Amino acid sequence: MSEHDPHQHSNSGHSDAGHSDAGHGHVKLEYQPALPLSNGKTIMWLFLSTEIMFFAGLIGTYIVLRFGAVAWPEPHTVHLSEPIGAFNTFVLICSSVTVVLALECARANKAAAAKGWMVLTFVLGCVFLGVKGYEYNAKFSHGIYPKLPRSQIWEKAGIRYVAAVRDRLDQVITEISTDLTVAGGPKTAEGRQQLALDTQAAEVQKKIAKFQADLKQPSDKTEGETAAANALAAENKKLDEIKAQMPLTIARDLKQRVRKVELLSAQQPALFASKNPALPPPGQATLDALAEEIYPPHHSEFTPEGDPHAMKPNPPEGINDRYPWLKLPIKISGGNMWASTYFLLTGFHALHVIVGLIVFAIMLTLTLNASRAGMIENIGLYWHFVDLVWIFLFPLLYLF
Amino acid sequence: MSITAEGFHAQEAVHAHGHAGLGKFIGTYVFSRDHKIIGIQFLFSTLLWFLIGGLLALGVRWQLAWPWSNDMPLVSKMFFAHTGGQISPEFYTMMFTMHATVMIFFVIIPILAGAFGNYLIPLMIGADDMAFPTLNMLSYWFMWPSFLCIIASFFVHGGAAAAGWTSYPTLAALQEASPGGHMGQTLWLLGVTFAGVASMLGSVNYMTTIIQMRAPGMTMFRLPLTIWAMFITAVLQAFALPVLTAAGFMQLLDRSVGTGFFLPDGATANNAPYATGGGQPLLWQHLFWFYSHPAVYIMILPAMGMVSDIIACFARKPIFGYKPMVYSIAGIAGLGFVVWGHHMFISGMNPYLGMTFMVATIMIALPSAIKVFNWLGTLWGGKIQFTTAMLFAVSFVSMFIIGGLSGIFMAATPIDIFIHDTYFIVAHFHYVLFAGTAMGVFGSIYFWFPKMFGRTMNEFWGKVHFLLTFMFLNGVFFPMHILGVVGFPRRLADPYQYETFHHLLGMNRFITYCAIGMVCSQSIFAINFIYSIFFGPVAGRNPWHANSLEWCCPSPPGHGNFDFQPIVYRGPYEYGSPEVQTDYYPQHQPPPEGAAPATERYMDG
Amino acid sequence: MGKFWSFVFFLVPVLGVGLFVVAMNFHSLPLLNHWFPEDVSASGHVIDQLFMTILVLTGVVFVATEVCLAFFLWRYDAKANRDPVRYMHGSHTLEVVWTVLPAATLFFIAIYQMNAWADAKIRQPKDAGVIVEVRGRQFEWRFRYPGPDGKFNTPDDIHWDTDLHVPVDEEVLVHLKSEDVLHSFFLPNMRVKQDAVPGMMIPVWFRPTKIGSWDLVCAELCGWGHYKMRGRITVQSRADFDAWLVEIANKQHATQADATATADAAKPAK
Amino acid sequence: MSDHGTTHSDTLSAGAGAHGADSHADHAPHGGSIRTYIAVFIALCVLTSGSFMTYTELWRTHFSSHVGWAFMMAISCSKAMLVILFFMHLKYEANWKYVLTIPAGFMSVFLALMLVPDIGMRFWHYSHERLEFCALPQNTSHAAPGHAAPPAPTTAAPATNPAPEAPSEHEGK
Repeated sequence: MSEHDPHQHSNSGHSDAGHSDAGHGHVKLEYQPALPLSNGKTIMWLFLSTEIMFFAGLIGTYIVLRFGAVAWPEPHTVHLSEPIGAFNTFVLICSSVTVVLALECARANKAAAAKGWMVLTFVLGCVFLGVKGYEYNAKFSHGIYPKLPRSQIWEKAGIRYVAAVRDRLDQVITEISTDLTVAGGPKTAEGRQQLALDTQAAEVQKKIAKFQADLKQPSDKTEGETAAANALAAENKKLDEIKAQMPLTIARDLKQRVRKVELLSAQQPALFASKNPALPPPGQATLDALAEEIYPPHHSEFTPEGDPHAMKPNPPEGINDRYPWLKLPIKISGGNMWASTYFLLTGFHALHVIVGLIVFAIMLTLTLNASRAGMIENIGLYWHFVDLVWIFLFPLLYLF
Repeated sequence: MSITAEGFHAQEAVHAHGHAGLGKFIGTYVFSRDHKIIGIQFLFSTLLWFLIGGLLALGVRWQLAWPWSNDMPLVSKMFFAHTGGQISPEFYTMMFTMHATVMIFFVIIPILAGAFGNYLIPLMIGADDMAFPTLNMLSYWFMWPSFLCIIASFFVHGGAAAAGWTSYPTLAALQEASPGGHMGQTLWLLGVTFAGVASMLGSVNYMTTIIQMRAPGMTMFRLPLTIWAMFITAVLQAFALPVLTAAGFMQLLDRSVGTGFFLPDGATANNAPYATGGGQPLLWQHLFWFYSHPAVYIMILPAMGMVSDIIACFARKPIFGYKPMVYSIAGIAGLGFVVWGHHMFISGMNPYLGMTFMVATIMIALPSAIKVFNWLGTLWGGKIQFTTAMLFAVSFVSMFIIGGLSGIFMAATPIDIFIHDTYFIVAHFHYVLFAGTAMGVFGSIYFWFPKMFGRTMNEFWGKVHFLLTFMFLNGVFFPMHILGVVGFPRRLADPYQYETFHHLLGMNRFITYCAIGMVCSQSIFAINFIYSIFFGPVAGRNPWHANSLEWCCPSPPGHGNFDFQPIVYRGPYEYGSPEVQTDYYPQHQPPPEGAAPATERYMDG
Repeated sequence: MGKFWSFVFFLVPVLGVGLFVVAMNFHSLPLLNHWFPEDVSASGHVIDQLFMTILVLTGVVFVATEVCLAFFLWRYDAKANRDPVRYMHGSHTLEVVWTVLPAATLFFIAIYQMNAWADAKIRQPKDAGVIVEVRGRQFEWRFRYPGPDGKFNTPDDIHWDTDLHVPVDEEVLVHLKSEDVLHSFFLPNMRVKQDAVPGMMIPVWFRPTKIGSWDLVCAELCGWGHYKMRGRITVQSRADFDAWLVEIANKQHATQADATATADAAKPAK
Repeated sequence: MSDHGTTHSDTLSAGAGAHGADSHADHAPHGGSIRTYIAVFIALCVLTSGSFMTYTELWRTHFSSHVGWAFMMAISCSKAMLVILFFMHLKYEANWKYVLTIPAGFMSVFLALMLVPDIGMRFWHYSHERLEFCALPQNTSHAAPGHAAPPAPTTAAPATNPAPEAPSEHEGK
């Protein structure tokens, strides 16, 4: 909404007693003196107060949900990096300074300098978004995002969690197997990759067969044989490489995992026999072990007596890290609520940044002399507000 | 005071002069930046939606009078052939959901703030237009995606939203929970969000205009009460609406992305996978009512302001207690922010919180009472002219008394335990919103019609319209109090299967007959309205001999509104002033030479 | 015409009060039985009396203001009224009077009913004769009694649906829950209403005083089948109630045994 | 509008008339100097690193998390004030700033506060079924007497009705 403002401002700024276009009324009206502000600045401040309420709704929601929740994930469990957050804070603060300097230059009618500061602001905004995108990617790649149907992140490992994991595995197996047999070629990327690799593998195998046949031929044991043997070894290696890439292998691995889960169910009948309340409750330890195998928590507990550097630099890999495409349900206490609020707050903040950048981009096409100072001031107010929101979001999301 | 007869066509002539062609027409009447055109666009759009909302209400009433009947005239065969002519329970829930949505978000709020706000604010404060005409145009055109979403939702798979206009999760947030829960509910949320953005754009613009663009001499305490009400309404919207927008986005994300703000762990419906949200269904109710309670004042404050103007004008007497009126509007707005919890007394909210909300809620009756007493004070000792506009305005007062008093029952928490979600509450808010606001709006249409179109509406048919509407609306809504006392629940497609409510069918039929009568009698209004635009008697600048600034410009006002620089010398309610010969004393009329400066007179000295 | 219109407005208080008076009288036709449903609970009369108190208070204000309005319209009709307009802008005294008086009354009303609210929602009874878990789901009511051990979530829990049985003259404590969407547990005859919220356990209590069977209504929109989410409450003597409980417990054990047998039979086949 | 700089007495806020007319004649640059901005910038950076300190082990070994929260919020508020006062020039504005910012600030805090007793403390009222789904409460000591503390979920058997393998069993009709 804010981007209307600069356009409006030109004809309804402080010289707005009447509208400048010619056909507009016969009389140029005068008005009662009111606030010592241009209309543009007035409406910008009013708009910002609505924005305050908007973010109050969002941040208020975060606060009450967070403190009303029984559990909340540690930042490292959800791959949240405080230094990156702090860096982004720094970037936004810098951009706040540059935009205010652009305003000062414009007021002093130094258009070139103003333009320079404005470019810098724009670049800083882009850096902020870039870092944000990097952070998002870190979450997405670990399967941390809200997802429909609502089964991505689980509060805790329970029987329903196991059921969800099994459902997902079944689904993956069905997907892959139907994909491979379906007429008209596979539908998913994995399927297509599989098909391509299959064809490749078949060709390589043909070659190998040929080499093997060649080797069996009685011939002068000369360089040719050694070359063929070398070539065979090379082709065999290639085949192994292809096989290593093959989703089928993964599917096989998957089936082993499924079998593992089923084995678990055989060992721990109580785990799955929820209907019989007479049985003792399922061993939480077993369930936790399973959950950890899929997605090991990235501990970052600081304890007064413990060594702070004990934080594992390379956290253990789980199934989800090794095969991210599996998208198995993962266990993070309070994780879904965390992901919901994190993406909501940072997402809306990023949207505001994007809107600001669009306006900056438009401003960059103009000559930023004293006549545009009001315009720069308004977009600056908006930009400072965006900065302000981040000032609260950073500690709330990263450090609490 | 020169009264020139300048008709509706004069304005057209001005615009048509030298610019024939479609482009000019679109620029002038479609994508117009002129606040008057935008106001009239809002008026036409909302009146059209009023019709749609009314017909939806008739459908609801039909089901309650003749449950599962398959012989609705015309409609059965046209729309319900697939169910054998019956209204299906799914469709019933959609009907009342959409009735409320349409009436609230597309009729009452835009007709007050959009139509009258746009039309009257610049005229009454002496400005040539809004502070930001383009923004103003956008606020109208932002309504269109919203209109389209709501219209489209009737035709998508599963039908329109069917979770009530309150859209409570988990019913609204779980896609599987209701038949309209797929696309319809999503469209509903989008529609409401767009309407919210439109209102928000409008409200910041109104505030800026009122603060910055008043005519010389027009101090804040010389503003007509209409403008005060519009101003406070804009404040309410600006502060409350963003919270609903935020909540709306959250519900949208819950539905489409899989976040869990309003979904507790383990929630499920209709074979859906378990939700793993960790959220709170009650959170939505808090955020929703944080907007929607102030919104009920958004839905009535402008009507209160306009009614004050009409009553003062036709009682030919200054408004009684101008400042208390202003303070009570502000008081309603202020208290309106701290009472939202009274919608949630039995929702499972912390009962201690319920107690604080009860006290605040009961106290909000106070400013409303002050307003009613002041209106009565205005009537007292006047010279009352029974024009159609006045009749509607007086009926607003009369009906608002009922709506206000029945609110006290709901505010009392123990009583609310019994009457919550019964027809008592239906009666209450229809008395406030239909019998109150809608009657105020009708009165305002009759009152400002000459200014909008340069012609007056037919008074005789106006009075017939008033009498029928007044009778029928009381026939519809008053018996609902009794239904509520029996405990008759709202939103039930077939309440008669309960032993307790079995005998209430007769009264419901009576209500439905009255409702049919009420809808039919609006055709008188429609014909009168359209006929008068083209053939009504031409009105002068000031047909009602009113004081405020809009009556000193031509009817309809040209581009730029004023053909002279208005300067304001006094408040807008100087009727019957001894200073002048006429019984009115327009705000812009300079005081006679040598006259003593006007002083305000009070009963007590 | 002024007289006519004042008469129209005069009809509002007359007919309004008339309708309430007719409805209040249990035996007056045609509004037979159009008042509160029969109160069969120990505390329902509190709500009824509060309602009547407020009805009288608001009724007086209603009649007074509406009659004033009609009278002013009658008296100050421009056509008939020869007196000059009273040119005045208000009265500070009156403003103060009609601010302070309603404020005091309203504040009194607010304080007056706090106790009733606390009794209904805050002061949970300690001596509950029976505790029952009520769960709403689309579109039926389910009930669970704790069984002989007096604890929920144990094997001897007794399940039942649609018809809630409770003993007479004993405090009934309901643990209200919902499985899917919002529902509302509404007993018109006990003056009890409480929303059931998924994820929450909300206590509700009442003490029935009369043996019989009444409606249990879902009062919060819960989907397309909201209208058919109908339940009953059956109030029995303690002896009947205990007998009934034993009976359904036995029935349930029999079915459970069957089910276990079937499940066992099915397992090897798998 | 600023042409009318001499008579400001009639404004929305009664107090707005109090400021000197001359200080706002025209859009004279009433912001701070470049030096002020640099000073504010440095202050902001220092404050940010201050709140970032809570992340270090040194802080965590010495202070409880509650102290850290209070500290960070205090820092955030100071940073916000710096930005509002200097970058958004509110320090140099007339009294309208109070009319506009205080209600918005108040309402936003009020909204969050009113949600606390209901949503922020809601796990007191969790149903058994819900506790089954959520992780262990971190500190049950929050539960006040009079409110049922949530039962430890692990001690109870899973609910009788829901079965993971067959959610369809849940279906009503």
